[in-house]
Amino acid sequence: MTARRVAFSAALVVALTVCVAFLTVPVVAIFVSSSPGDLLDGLRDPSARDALRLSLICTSIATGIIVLVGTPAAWLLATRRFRGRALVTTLVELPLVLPPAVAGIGLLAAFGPKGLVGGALGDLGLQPVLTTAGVVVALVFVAAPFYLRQAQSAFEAIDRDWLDASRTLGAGELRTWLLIAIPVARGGLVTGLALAWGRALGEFGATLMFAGSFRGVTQTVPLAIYERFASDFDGALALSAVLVALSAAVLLTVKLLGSGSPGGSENGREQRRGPGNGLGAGVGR
Amino acid sequence: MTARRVAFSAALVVALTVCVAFLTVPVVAIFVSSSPGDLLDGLRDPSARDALRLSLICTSIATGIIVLVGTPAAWLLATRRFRGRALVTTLVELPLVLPPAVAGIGLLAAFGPKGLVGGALGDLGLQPVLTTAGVVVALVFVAAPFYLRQAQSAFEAIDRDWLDASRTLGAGELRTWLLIAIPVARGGLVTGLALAWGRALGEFGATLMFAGSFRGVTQTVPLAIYERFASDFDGALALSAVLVALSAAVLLTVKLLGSGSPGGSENGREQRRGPGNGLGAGVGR
Amino acid sequence: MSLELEARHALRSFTLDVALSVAPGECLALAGPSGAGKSTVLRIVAGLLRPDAGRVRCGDDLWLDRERGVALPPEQRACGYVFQHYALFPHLSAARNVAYGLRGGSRAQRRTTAIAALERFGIGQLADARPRALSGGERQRVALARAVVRRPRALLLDEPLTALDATTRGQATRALGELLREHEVPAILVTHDFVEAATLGTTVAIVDRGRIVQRGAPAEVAARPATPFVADLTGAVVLTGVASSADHGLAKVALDGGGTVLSTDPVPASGGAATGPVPVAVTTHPWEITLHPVGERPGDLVDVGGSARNALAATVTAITPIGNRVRVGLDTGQPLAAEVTGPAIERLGLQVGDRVTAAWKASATRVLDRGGSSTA
Amino acid sequence: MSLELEARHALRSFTLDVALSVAPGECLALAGPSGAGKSTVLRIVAGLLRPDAGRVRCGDDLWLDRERGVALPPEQRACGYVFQHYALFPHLSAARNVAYGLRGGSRAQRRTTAIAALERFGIGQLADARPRALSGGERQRVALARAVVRRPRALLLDEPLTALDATTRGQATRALGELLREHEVPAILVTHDFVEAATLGTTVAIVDRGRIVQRGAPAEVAARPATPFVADLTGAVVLTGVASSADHGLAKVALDGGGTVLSTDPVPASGGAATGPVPVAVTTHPWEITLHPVGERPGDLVDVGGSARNALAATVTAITPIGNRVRVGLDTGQPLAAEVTGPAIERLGLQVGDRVTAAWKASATRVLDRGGSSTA
Repeated sequence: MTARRVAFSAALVVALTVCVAFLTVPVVAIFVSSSPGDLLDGLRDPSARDALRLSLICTSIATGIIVLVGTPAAWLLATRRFRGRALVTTLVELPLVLPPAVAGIGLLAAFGPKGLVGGALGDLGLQPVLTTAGVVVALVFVAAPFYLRQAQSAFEAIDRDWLDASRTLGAGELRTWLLIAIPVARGGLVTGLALAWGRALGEFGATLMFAGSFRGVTQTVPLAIYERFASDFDGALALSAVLVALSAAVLLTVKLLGSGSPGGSENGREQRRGPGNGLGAGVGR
Repeated sequence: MTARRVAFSAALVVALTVCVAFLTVPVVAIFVSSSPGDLLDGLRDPSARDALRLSLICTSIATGIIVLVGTPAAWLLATRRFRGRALVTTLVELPLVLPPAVAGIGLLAAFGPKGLVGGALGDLGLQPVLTTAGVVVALVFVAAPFYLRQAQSAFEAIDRDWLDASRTLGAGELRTWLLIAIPVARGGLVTGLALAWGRALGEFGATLMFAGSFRGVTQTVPLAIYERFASDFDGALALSAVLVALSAAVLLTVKLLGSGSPGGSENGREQRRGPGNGLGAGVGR
Repeated sequence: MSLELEARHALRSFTLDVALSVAPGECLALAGPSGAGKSTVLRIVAGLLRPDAGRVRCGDDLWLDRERGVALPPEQRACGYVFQHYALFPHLSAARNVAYGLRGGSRAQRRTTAIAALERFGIGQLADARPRALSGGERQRVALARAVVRRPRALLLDEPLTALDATTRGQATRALGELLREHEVPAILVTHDFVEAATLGTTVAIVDRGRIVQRGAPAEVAARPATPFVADLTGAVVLTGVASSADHGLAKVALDGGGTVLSTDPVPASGGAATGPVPVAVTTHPWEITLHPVGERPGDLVDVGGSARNALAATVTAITPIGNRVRVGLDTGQPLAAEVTGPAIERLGLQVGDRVTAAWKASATRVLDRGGSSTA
Repeated sequence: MSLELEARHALRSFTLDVALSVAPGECLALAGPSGAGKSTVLRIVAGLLRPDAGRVRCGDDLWLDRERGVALPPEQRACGYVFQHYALFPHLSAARNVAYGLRGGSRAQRRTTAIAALERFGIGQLADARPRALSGGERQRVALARAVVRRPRALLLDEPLTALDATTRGQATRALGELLREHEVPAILVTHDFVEAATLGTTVAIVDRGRIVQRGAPAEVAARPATPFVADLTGAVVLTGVASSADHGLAKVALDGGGTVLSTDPVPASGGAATGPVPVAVTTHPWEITLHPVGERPGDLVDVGGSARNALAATVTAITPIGNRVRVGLDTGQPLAAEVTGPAIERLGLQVGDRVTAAWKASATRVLDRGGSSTA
């Protein structure tokens, strides 16, 4: 009886050790495989700097667009009941599970020169393919669902009584949204922002296919890593190390915000059970 | 006053319409850009079939490994309190936010011929780079965190009273795990499986860099799409359409399971508030 | 300035259908079980819910008229609403919570007004505390201050005491009572607890499945419940049976589990028919019932006439001391409870499983039509 | 076969420290507020929690001894545990829930045994229903059947009635009472409700912050509460003050909010010192207090000596009818409540805000050391 209990516990420990080792070794390897000096040298390369600058600019513009348009859209999805709402939510979430290569093909089929609306865009003088604007389009497409989903959940988790109280105290819907809903949902919104930013920063497949990999124009950091992994492995390692650090920062932001209280718990009701851990709240809720 | 309310509502509707249109058009374009006949022709191509077969085999093997090792590991993370548990959880989640290109570099730095443990593997005659085994390694690395995270949450959401009741009724920990914990957490486990399967199926960047793109050996569907998007756009569209359909199936599975009751709610306590919607539970919780 | 409401609204399993009018300075307490639709009434008055049909009028102002298409949004109705869990904004201090409803004047002026309001409730020193740092009683007072500082035209209180633990409830009740006496506006209070309704309400209305089944002064409702439902809510015991006429104008009720009781109430006229058997509920209070050894009072009915008494054979199922009284659970075919004194239990040597006779006066017995309307 | 427990365990804000012994057929009811550590006691007995120090022994078997390193896992202790929310396995039918604890025999035999157990609780027809299809009362009976079908060596019940609504609670109480009488094993029941503890327990132990502050027969605990905490839990009113000796062996207590009362209890000996002022709590029951117009009984103390009476000037803060009695809230510097009859209120013409004199007998006044131990 006791032997069986020990064997079971040992099996659990072995399984977890295997998981942790396998998932950690590649990340560790990035930092171990080259000296700090090599890493810094890799970053001094002008094309590496171009890629970093372009990545930061495109990612910032893309998340800016996402927040500006996505926040009101998420508020509407969270608070209004209308026909087809479930369908709209599903459509908005589809890019979350869409493979990046498919996203690239889809963007080409839609906005490419011969695409569904690409012709009309071309007539207007707008042609995003192989341009910096195309990078932003690709990033918005893959990252927007992360923010929308998270913002919708954060707004839905707000205790309705707070919104109702605001209304009975003389505030209209806009005022209630600005003064109550957004401050209360702040944690969830920032989490969504971090996730969208992280996803956009790491975007590879869709950008490669839709915008190409032209240095200084469309070559973001992941594309630069890809371009040089065969020829200049140390340079690729250096850029990878930067992205690992940024990814870890996103993960920690999400975990710290997520472990704070969700919108509904301070109002004297029973605390939500289940994992207090943030990535859960983060990635999808 | 009323004018302001109307303007606010109109702004919300415009924002949501822009979001939905932008996120839906690329998916629609994949199906609209070529006739059903073209799609079927594209799939008859032998190299497309090789890619589909390889994708299904590699994805199945990878998710099989993930479930076998990940389920006990997640149970341990969910039920035992130990020093460094938060660190382990974070390490296991890091690949969730790691860009695919960085994952590819990391895998090369770890398991490549000159990698951290690659030399030792080579001495044993194991060399995953540019082989089918390499594809599986890449898929497990990127997809495992989705299952682990979800399984851990599902196990954590189980009402502890059920596990305690099982123990007081004479069942040991292994028996409790098999007869109570796994059946009760079934919905969450299947959700995690679907997410990991979907992520593995769409994997592009890490596979491209770690395993290459050799027809019949390492060229999965996303890689085949990338190879032919410039030369044979219709063929790429056909394969993309298949992946869109499979992604949508994953999304719907997750949503349907997620909208069922979570582990803790049937026991007479207050129902969890917030979105009943499944992807939330799905992607990260 | 009185508040008038008339509304019909389909809820999940029944339709809310109420009409009520509350005068300035009056506090109408809506009492009923949870899920009876009480809170829905408040939400309709405040404008948070638009009913399927109805009208709401406050003094001369029309707030809602579905027929004429009038429906003021909540922000234009000026109701002071106290939510069940107070709904204090978690990201604002107590003073900013109170100031939230104020308009006009500088920010400093609004803060001064808010702090003055908090001081009136004795918590001026907590002006800069966040809600999560406050105790339940303090939160309630902030919520009250926030609701009244705008000088609302009606006060709506949703279970204002439920979220408090027993120790702070007494003080909170007093604060609430003073508030209601001071503000000469119509007030509606919702509670599931009859004692709470009786304490705070000048009038009590009992709500069951979306309808007001009885309305009156608290003591009157407790003394003469109109339906078995009301009796149950106010703490009486209820037996069911079939009534027919007996001598001396008494009603004779054959109980469903066996046994017969008399009442000085007349037989309810069921649907206009005269004296046929009518299904009824018989209610009395546990403290009206005395217990006697079997044989001391043989048979079912004793002394019919002058001081008519009811007597039922019963088995003791439970003996529970409550303070200086003892509640005795009885099985007479239907469950019954009696409240007697400790010495009485000792004298009878009463134990669970004993057979006893339960007796009470016919004049302390109400007969209620099981359909619902009062006959008393 | 009696159950003996002795345990110390650090909880969040205090340390649980209990020793108790329950004989076969005895039901010990642990009553106290939520968070007092009552459930922790059950978890230690069942083996679900390993205390910092302690021993658990059931008959001749040692279940736990931290000093000797003995700690049987829960699956080897054979306790029948009924969880507060019943913890029925949601994916198994009622019969399979009950059969889960059975070992040996074929699957069909185990099912037969399980169904027989369900039938004993009157729900044999629900054998194939999933828990979510059952009502609260039915769930409780499945949980009871599951706990007793394995013939446990001890029964542990965690708030077995709290999850039920008022209407099914009576029946459920009866089912539980029968179960406890039939199974001749030690039972421990946990509840926050004193009335429930008194109904179901053969002995009651009052738990406060991890310690048993009083233990005895239910009626005895209610009549002679050992501490203000116990008095509060059983429904008495409590005033605080400082006691010193008076003539005739009485204790004279100067109340904190002003006023003085006498008690036939002696002054508690605080820490061995003799007659210095001792901080105490004074308790009596609301029904001991009578109300009189101011002036009818002038001054604070009347008739000291033979039939010593206490009298305090008070302001009426609330008047609440409860059935045939009326509870009057009073402010005497400290809050107080009296229970009087409706006619008494009418005779006095009593209204909120009136000044009255509240009087009660010195012999109905308990004086309790505010430290905690009884002096009675």
